[in-house]
Amino acid sequence: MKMTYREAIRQAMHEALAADPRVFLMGEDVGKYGGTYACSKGFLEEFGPERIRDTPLSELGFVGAGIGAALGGLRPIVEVMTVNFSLLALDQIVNTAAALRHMSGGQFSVPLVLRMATGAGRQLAAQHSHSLENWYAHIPGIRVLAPATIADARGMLGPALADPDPVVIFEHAQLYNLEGELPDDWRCDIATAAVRREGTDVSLITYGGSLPKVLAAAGQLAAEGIAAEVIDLRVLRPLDTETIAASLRKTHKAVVVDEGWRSGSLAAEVMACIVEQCFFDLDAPVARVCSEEVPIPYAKHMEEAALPQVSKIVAAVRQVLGK
Amino acid sequence: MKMTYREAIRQAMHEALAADPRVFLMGEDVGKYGGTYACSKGFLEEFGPERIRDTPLSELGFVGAGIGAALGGLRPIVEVMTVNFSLLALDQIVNTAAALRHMSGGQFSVPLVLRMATGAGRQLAAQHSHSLENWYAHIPGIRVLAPATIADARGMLGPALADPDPVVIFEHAQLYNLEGELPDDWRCDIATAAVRREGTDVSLITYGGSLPKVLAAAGQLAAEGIAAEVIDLRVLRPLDTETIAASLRKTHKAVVVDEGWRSGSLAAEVMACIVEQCFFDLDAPVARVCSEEVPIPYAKHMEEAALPQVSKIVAAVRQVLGK
Amino acid sequence: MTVPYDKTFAQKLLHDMLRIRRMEEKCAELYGAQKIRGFLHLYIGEEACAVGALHALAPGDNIVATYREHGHALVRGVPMDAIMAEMFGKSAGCSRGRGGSMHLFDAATRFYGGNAIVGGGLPLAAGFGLADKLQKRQAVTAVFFGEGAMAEGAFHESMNLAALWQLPVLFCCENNLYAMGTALARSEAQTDLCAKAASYAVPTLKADGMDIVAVHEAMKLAARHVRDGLGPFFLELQTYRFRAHSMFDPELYRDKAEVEEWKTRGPLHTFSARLKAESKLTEEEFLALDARANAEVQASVDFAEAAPWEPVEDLLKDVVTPPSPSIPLPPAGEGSNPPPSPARGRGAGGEGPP
Amino acid sequence: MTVPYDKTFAQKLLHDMLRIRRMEEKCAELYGAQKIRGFLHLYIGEEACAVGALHALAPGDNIVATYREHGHALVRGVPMDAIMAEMFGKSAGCSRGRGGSMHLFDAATRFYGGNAIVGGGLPLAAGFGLADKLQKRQAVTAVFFGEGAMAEGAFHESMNLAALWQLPVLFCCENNLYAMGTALARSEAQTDLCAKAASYAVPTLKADGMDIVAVHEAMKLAARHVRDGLGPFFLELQTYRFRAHSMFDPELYRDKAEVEEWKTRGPLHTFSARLKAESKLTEEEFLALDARANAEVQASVDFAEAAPWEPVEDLLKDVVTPPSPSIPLPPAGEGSNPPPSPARGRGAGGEGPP
Ligand SMILES: Cc1ncc(C[n+]2csc(CCOP(=O)(O)OP(=O)(O)O)c2C)c(N)n1
Ligand SMILES: Cc1ncc(C[n+]2csc(CCOP(=O)(O)OP(=O)(O)O)c2C)c(N)n1
Ligand SMILES: [Mg+2]
Ligand SMILES: [Mg+2]
Repeated sequence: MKMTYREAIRQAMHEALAADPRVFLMGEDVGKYGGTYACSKGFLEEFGPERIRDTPLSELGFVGAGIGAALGGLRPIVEVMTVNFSLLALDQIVNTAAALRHMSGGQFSVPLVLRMATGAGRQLAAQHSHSLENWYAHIPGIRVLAPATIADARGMLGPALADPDPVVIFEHAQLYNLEGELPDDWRCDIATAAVRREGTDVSLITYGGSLPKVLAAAGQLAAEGIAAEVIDLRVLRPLDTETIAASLRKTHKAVVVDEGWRSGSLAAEVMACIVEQCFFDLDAPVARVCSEEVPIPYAKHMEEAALPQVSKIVAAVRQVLGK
Repeated sequence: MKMTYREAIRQAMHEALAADPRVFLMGEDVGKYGGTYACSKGFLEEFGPERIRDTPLSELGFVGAGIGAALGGLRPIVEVMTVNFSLLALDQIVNTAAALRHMSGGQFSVPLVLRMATGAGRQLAAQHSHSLENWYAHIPGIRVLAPATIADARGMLGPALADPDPVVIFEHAQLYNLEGELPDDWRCDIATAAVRREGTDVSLITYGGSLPKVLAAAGQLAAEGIAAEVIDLRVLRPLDTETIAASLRKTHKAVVVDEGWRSGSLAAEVMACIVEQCFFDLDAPVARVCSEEVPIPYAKHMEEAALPQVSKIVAAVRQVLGK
Repeated sequence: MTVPYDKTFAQKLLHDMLRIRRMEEKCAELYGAQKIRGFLHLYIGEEACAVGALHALAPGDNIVATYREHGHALVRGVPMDAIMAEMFGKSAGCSRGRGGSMHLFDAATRFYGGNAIVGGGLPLAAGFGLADKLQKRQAVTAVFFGEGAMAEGAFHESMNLAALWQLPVLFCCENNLYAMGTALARSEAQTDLCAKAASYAVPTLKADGMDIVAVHEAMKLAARHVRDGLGPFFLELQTYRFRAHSMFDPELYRDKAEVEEWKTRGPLHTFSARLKAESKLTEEEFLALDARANAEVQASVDFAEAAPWEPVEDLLKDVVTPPSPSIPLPPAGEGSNPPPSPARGRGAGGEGPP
Repeated sequence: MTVPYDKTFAQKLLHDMLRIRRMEEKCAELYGAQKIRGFLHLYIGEEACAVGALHALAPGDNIVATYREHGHALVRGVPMDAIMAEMFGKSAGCSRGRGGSMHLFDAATRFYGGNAIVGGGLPLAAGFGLADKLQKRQAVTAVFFGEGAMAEGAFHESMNLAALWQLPVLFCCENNLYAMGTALARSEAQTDLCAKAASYAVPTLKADGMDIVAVHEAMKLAARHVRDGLGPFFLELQTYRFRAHSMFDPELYRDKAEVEEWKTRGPLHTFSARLKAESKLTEEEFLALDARANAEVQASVDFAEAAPWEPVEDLLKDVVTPPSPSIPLPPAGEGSNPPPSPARGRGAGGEGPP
């Protein structure tokens, strides 16, 4: 069946809400407005205001309330609209949601799912274009997901809700309109990386909104006779380093593509893992294509210049391959 | 002259307050209480409540007020007590302080200095033991410092206040009681890394509260005939990769020591830089010693097990050297 | 009540409202034509607030606004050319094309944005107030925000700081009843916003935000209080946006009838009608003012169209302050004003600060 | 006012206050002996608050507290052994030695910490209220916090959420006049905390936090209101800490005379005196209660001393929930209570939930 990424998210939430009365959706404008990205359109009418709960502009408050509700026996899906606003809620995420189980000696699990849009590319400028996935991937006690395909958009929410611990789902804002075939076997795990394209010459490792760009780059490279393997991390914490290592043992070369700012990026972590686990397999330095270290500008040509692009990926691969 | 790290911080602030009426200190309990870490004891009496300004518990509010005050012509030193509480203020730091100059087209500088204690080691448990330096080092538009010596504690504040852009200073809580000689030439830059010990066999790269541990490890290794070079990053953003590369070209091996959690650590960024710039100089995979990926526990033996220790550093070096 | 202003000032107020209205109508059109991108939040319907409020301020005052700030920037004196060029993403824009609609900035008029984080400007305003107070400047910092922002912790912390330290900050809440699709009663337990603000021991005032006279008089009173060193003030302007929240908003959350009802109170036609009734405006004069506004808009579009793009090589410029003697730190002890913004186009109809 | 309780209950209240006092006096001593490390915030002087308040709650209620929570944990029914072992960092501690003084937790008594972030527990409490409301449980969530926390955005957002959604949350402010070294008047523009709370359209009540009867009666009333589904309630308990903020505090910020003045109102001796005057307590009975408290303390220290350390190999255990059938997710549709905590020592004198 053909559908958009948005529709896949919507169906996943619908299924969860219909299946389990403990599940509810809470966030700014998830109800009357229909969701900022229209992922919950019609839900208010179907499930009512108790379970499709519009919140005031109080990110710290309602994320914390989501944690409390999870402890109290519910299965909240908290939508923080975008990662940009989640900065206001980080204390609750880091100091309570992520830490609670361990610091209580294992007494409490926090079965909370936090969804947020991430990323740039829509000319929304500096304060609305963050990609802070690596901040989240740095925190022990939470699982971090980045669905990059229709299938993952459809499939990841179920296991996230079944996970007894907090799960953060990053939905790249550029993907909502992505259209594609939903495979019959869309059910998936939330533990492993996926090989999206097989290849032998170089491993391209990426996630989220950069996946389409990387696949496009791999297509271009194929035309030049370069067989790139494309790995979609899918799960940003804990990283599935085994899939990465298996690819590196085959290709011996890698380029990591990450929309986060270069310094301190998730790409750096992937590179560090490769050095630790595959150093002697490497034929060339691992390269990365990240965002330039600049608050993302509004003007289209400047925004494009700031973000990873197909051409930059292709260039990086050529350099790694010495071509 | 012998003094503590605390006293060095205190003298630096005293000098700045005495020299420039635009400078003021603001934060929770900097005044009547004398500073949580006693860094501003006596200041209230000397400089008065307007310039030694106790704030309510409102981290987002007073950090934002510091930004506004900086824009309004003052030179605020804002003390956030500890990095743990700075989570509440990140929105103002990322979305305003760091972004303002670029997104306004270069019209405004934000000459703000943010000081905060960081790190674990005092049995303060999960919510009071964070090392989130890499989060800060990820943000374009700010400079991030980590004084690890008496001299840097004394010397870094001046140039930080002279910097027209926001500067974050991480003071490791374990260092305040460190005592040592303040050299006559304590004035320093806030741009370069420092070689704290020369060596030829391996480069140990670290910063902040881990420096004493790394120096101790280097001492032990020397006894075994291993000459370790110790690099203190000092400036976490922008990284001085030249000093790192110069060392690597000499030693061809490196261990990075960082109190941050392993995944997504600053250590990963250093490793990525090494791979990018020194890959062909490397004789062995770069290793890292970080904190275990766990909310830091209270019990002393567990806390010690969670943090980088001299023994772990020594073991990592031996492994890198194949000994 | 008769309009307590002479003909010149009354017409100036009307003209400024017209300038905002015509500029934004053009923006909506240009958004459709994809000349303007990103988020675009129109102020149409709320013009009396910015015009009435900003004309009560002085050049040395500071303004902090939100992502719905085109009107504030314009009335404050940012040239329409620079605003339009900004929305086009051109380097002649008031933020060099980097900010877009949500991030208009202008050092020359002390217009400090343009903040896209709801509530994000509030702590900043407290800081400006602190700087003015410590440097003994008799300035007012006016911070504009929507009623939705009042649920944010930032509001709470900033109000308390301003009240506790008696800072010269004028809190201007533009209560347009909705935060995106969320009606006031679904976001605030206490819907009397002045009652809420009063709990910080701050004096408050409500004004009809559709009536420019009411806004201007209330703002003068509030600004006087703040400028006299009597501490912060909270002003609620009761208003309504006639358009969607942003260009993406399908407007599922409010009745057409409600919108139509509010439109009958539209600030442009009600104020012109009053002025005509008081013989302070003729239909010809109105048409002339409107024509001038339209001409300014057209000129600004032409300016923006013709303006160059920022060179891509400048991408990293001004992430940090360039180490240059051209932007020296002010010498110790002087209250520093920010340097004026770099050269940029000022087109026809650009007016100085009120 | 005569004490409106029978002798048994009155003595139980007194005994619980004594248990807290003696336990904490011992803690201070053990801190000196370096058996307890990290931060230690004593509750000495404020005992009437926790004891009076918690005895008004039911086993199904939820408690959320701060880093100054030893008393609350103890009165709620967390065994003193488990508390003491926690402070020693032993695996028999109520948080397996991982939390220490600031992070006491106990699933069995629905004691949800122990939060070292000022204001951090408030949003959580709103969430518990939401869970109880949606699952139609007639439970109360009592959240304790200091007056210093009221300046935090978290307070503002949580109060508004609770009031807006009419959640069964009882906000219990322990106003001890200082936040570390910051006096109330230097942290709040509005020092009447009930006036502040009332601005969220929440009913409020002030009570003398040095008088256990006043506390208990106020708390019963507040809990009734909340339990009856009438929405949240704000209770201010006016109290004072006799000791420093933490063991690191040099106490430069308040007069010895002020402390001494408050000590004359100490909850232990004033309540015992009243009970004696009303013939509900003899000196012998007092001494017996005190001896029992001391014995419980000594037993808990012995227990903690003897208890084993958590094995270092367990460091990473429970960072995430182990994939084990031993902690099944409750089946859909059932309001789930958290599973009881794993086996741990319960020593002499441990009492169940009140
Ligand atoms: C912290 C934060 N949360 C959410 C948003 C998304 N958002 C943008 S505007 C808006 C509504 C704000 O309403 P209000 O403050 O009343 O201002 P108005 O738009 O009505 O002028 C929301 C939810 C944001 N920009 N920042
Ligand atoms: C968010 C945050 N900021 C600062 C601190 C440091 N701190 C710990 S307790 C405290 C004072 C809190 O005072 P209050 O809320 O009145 O509670 P009390 O200690 O008086 O019981 C401060 C500033 C903290 N733990 N969390
Ligand atoms: Mg609004
Ligand atoms: Mg207090």
